[in-house]
Amino acid sequence: MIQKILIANRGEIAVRVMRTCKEMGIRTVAVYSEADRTSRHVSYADEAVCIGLASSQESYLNADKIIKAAKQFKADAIHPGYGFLSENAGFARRCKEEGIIFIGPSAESIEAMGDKISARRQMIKAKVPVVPGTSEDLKPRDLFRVCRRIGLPVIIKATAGGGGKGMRLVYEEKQLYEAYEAAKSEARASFGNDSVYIEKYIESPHHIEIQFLGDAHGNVIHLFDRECSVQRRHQKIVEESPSPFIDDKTRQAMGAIAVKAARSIGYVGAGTIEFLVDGDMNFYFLEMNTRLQVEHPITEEVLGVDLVKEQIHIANRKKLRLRQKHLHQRGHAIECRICAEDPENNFAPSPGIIRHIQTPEGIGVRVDSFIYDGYEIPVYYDSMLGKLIVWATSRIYALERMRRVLYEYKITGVKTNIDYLRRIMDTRDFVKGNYTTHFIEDNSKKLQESAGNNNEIEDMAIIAAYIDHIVNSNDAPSLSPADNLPISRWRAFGKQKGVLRI
Amino acid sequence: MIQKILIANRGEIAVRVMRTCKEMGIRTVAVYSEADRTSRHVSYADEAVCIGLASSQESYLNADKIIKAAKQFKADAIHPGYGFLSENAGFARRCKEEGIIFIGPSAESIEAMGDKISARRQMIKAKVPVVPGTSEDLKPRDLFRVCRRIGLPVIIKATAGGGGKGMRLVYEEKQLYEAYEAAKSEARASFGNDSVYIEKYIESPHHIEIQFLGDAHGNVIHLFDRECSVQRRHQKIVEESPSPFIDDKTRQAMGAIAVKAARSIGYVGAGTIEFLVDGDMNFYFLEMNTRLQVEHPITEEVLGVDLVKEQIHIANRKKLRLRQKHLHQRGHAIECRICAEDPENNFAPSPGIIRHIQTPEGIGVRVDSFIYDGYEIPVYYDSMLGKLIVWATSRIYALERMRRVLYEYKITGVKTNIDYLRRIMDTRDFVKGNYTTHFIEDNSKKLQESAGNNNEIEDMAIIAAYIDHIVNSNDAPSLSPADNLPISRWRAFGKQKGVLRI
Amino acid sequence: MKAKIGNRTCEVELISKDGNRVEISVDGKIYDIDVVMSESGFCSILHEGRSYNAESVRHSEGKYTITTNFRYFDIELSNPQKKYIRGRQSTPEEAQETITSPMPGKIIKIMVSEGMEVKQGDPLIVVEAMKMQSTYTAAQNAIVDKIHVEEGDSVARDQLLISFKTN
Amino acid sequence: MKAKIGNRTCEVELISKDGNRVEISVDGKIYDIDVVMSESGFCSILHEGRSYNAESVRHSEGKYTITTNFRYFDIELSNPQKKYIRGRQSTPEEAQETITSPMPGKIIKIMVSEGMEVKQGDPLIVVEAMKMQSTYTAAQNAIVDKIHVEEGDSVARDQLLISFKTN
Repeated sequence: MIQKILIANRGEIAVRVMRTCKEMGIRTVAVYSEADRTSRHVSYADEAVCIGLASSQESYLNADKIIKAAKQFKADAIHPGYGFLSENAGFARRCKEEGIIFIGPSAESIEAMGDKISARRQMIKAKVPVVPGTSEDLKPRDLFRVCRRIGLPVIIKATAGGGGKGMRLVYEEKQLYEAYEAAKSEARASFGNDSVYIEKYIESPHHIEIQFLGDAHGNVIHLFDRECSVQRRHQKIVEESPSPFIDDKTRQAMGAIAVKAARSIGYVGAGTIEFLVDGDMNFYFLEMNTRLQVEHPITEEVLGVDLVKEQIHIANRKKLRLRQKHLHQRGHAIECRICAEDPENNFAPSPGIIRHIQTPEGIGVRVDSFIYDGYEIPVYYDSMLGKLIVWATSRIYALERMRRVLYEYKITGVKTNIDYLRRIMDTRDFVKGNYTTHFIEDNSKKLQESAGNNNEIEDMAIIAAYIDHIVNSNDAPSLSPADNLPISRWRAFGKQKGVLRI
Repeated sequence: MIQKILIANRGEIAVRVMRTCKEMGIRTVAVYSEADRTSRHVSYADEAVCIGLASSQESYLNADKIIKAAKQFKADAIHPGYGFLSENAGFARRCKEEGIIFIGPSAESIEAMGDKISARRQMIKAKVPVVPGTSEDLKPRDLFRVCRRIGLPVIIKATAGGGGKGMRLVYEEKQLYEAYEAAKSEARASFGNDSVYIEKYIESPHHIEIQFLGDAHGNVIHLFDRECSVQRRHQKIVEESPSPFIDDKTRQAMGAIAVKAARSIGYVGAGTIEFLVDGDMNFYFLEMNTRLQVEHPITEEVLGVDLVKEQIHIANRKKLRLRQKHLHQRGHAIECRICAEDPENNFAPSPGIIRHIQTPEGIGVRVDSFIYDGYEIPVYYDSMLGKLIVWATSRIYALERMRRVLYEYKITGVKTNIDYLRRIMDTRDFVKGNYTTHFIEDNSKKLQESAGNNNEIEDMAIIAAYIDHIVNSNDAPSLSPADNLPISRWRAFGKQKGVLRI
Repeated sequence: MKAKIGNRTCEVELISKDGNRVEISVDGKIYDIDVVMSESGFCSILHEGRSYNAESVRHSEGKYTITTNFRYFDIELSNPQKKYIRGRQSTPEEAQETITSPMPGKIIKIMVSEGMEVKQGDPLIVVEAMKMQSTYTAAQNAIVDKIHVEEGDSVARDQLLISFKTN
Repeated sequence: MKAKIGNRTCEVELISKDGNRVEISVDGKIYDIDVVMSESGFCSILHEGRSYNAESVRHSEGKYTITTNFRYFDIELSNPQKKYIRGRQSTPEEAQETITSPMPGKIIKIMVSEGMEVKQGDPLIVVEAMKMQSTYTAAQNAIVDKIHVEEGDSVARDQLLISFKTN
């Protein structure tokens, strides 16, 4: 039985893993870079050790130092979180060699799924649907046959390609041959190699993923779907479960396929299969993530399961205690990623010192964050401050709740994307649950509009600044009430009536 | 349809009601006393109005001023929360006369249940079990017959009694007559009236209550049980759902009885029946609370229902949308009441200024509070700062989670009962779920013990104070780094090595 | 300097500091620790790899309330030399000469009047806070010098309520 | 005094104060409001019964960031007379003569050297923060006077990076 876990990560996910460890009575060891001494995962852990410089290469990606720390503190397991070394087969193998339990799948599973081409091959073998097409050089004689098999629209791509060169999108069969020739000649010109292949073009895809768990005894279950189509530059921003798009038949079929896929590689641990889903609910394997996902909490909320607890349970080589037939999605969950960035300034990161946080509370809200009042966000790592998750009995109630908790979440000192997220919650396509991965692009203009000019709110902001100035600035008449709190200084100030000028 | 609600309350319950209103798009009006201008319910509301002096009599209990505020702000409904005017039949009637919806049952229902004797009579009529006994003068000839009917032990009480005078507890039949005579003579001496009555004595009672909802169309459902036996001086401290004591058959029977009781008085709204349950799971009506309870969130967590939303739904004269057959308890919830009090000093209240709050986060935790950094707790109202609620798949996991979130909840500036609550979570009888209303009394000694002397932790506390002193006191060498934050002053201070004396 | 914590008094001294790394001696025991703190009073200490947290609240000079895991500590720091220089200050021995309110509240009842002789244990004044009443009694025999509040008054923390002359 | 918010400049003045009740004029419009605030920067304003909240963060003197419901406002308060008394200070018009880092970050690349002539729009320096790189360009034609940082340096918010002479 695992007694002590080293968490080879930082930020919200390190704290999230430690929370479950604390509940289970498992001791925790934090590792931190020199830039992270004041990070919350250090103070949350039972023990902590500095493993190097701020740069991730020198610390969170340095397997040697992490293994050394695990041995020094006698941790019997390492939880890698997500990112950093979580999908590094070499690190998983190294842990095994050193006799430390890696809380994740085997090095072989990570390797099999780490490379897109090998993963596709593996999935075809396991009869998991992949985006239809060929991967070899397409001969003219095969062109029409293949195209008819996979169905229009198709995309013709240069085998040696990249950057859109030698690429043609074909909607009508009569354009097919011309496009093929054009792609070939462009490929020849660009890469000196005119071989091309053909693939089905998914027009308005949804990005929907299935969570699954496998144990060391060959049992695999799926934990249903997460809709992750709200993305900006391939970064997920908002996720929800269940997907408002797919029907129950598709959901069950995707779950069954995910179980088959995981079983085909003898997967042990928590994993996710990402699918592209087209407008007709045809779904195609995209990739497998062999780790916990950022958005795992929405699955936890809908199923009432603690995925980290299950990961540790599996790592102890116990049998799965959840049964597929007992798992049902209840209600609806939405997650928003809270980032220190400025949506009005092209999402530039906004590091700095967190002055004050007012955390949302009450029914149906969960916050997974690692920030605290006075924390200085380091410039070396990504800008996610945490995640805001709501649960409610229905999608519409979850949406209403998310608006309410975004309203309650106040973070001062750094700019955040909270107002931008609120606008997503008000955007028609999102409200109707009718959106694809093009959502952010399609609504970019509306999402950039701020709440509109309301002179009264602007005036109130000016008044708030002005009063703070009166109470706190050195220019203001000297006041010294007993406790020297702003409220007391404010009360003490100018008790008389009459015109005052500062 | 209700568009605007005035919340005739303060503190956490006012904020809790407003949260649901905000989600539903219903505008809110706060009323506040002069002592509550800085209270969070004022800033949370869309509109707010001062209704009088700090004393509750002059503000939160003043029906005239509240009705006037509702009219001034054109609120079409009033939510009374709990306490204050929530069980005041006159206020409910007044609202009706003024054309304002009172979010609660009718004045008649409140009246019927407001008086213990009338409530008992009503319940007997409805065939709801009450504590067996007589309420008329007991004649010697009936003594043994009655006693045999209700079963030993019994308690003989003076009809005119109080303060334990004229009261006798009887465990064996052979003591019965002697005790009867003694009680009578004591009653005669104390009250000049020797009439006595007899009641079954419930030895180790559990305090278990059933939540129910009734609509204006005659539909009534129950929402299962809450175990509330952890009480100090009749004040609930910790509640959980489901009760770890009763079996499912008893739970169903209690639920059915609660529905019968509510139906018998045509109850409309949310209510609770409190039962005394003996060691053999016999249950007896204690009283009906015709309002939302402090501990309602544990029911919400276990059933996935927003009770305030259902209250408003019912107040709109809609039919219940929950069906008894679809309601099932899922997992387990525990609530702890967080109070500003000093357990080491006989629970003396500890008002003052909240310096800093670190709110627990992560999976399965809900905080319903109204405090914020810098808030000064007024001395006029009760000491509850909020409630900490956890949910998990099982009771043991919920308990582990409660320990974790009590650890995470840091409130500085005032003393709180957080450490005391943590000790309850570690007390054997609580852990085993084997406790009655005598729990606090039976474990009082253990609950008063602090974590034990750990010199290292004490030294760390000294060091923390000492370093704060170095960084912030005027005695310390003058330092002025650019940003003047403690961390910068600390870094700037004494970069050299060597002995320093402050 | 001197630190008072509960009934314990000890000597605390900073020996060296290099960045966050400090050596501090508490009653001769030397701690080699790594310390950081935030503006909100949060303090993180690493000692031999173990992580300790403390939240500190600063009251008047030298007085602190420190919260660690589930425990509150009232700590008083003082510098003996300093005190000497400043001359006569109120010390614990003199504290008996006044009664101050330990918390904000309301004066419910005053049982004494100015000039009255009181005996140790006599009830003097009742203060209510948060619906609970506390009665303060005389710590020693004394004569009431001055009563600084009236029934019904609201009082702040540490506000002077009654002062005495000793006889 | 003067308040600058976005492109708007206005005159704000406290007319009267009685407890929390104040009259404030913003560009001649008089607000009769009830205001309280907390130490953490939270400010509650009641205006004609409506409840407004603002969280304020004070930067250097007179500069504020105010957060209301979902909106950030950068506000600058200034007192014209005062400025005169203090004499010459850096004003917006002079700001072009230096480049400062708008946020903490790391210097990735410096494209210019001291004494070099740059034209409006020329890239000057690349700063990385949180895995995103920003390139700063010249706002006008100028000569690089001094470069205050080196590639690889970590820089603080508002740290001076490059100063110019105008030609």
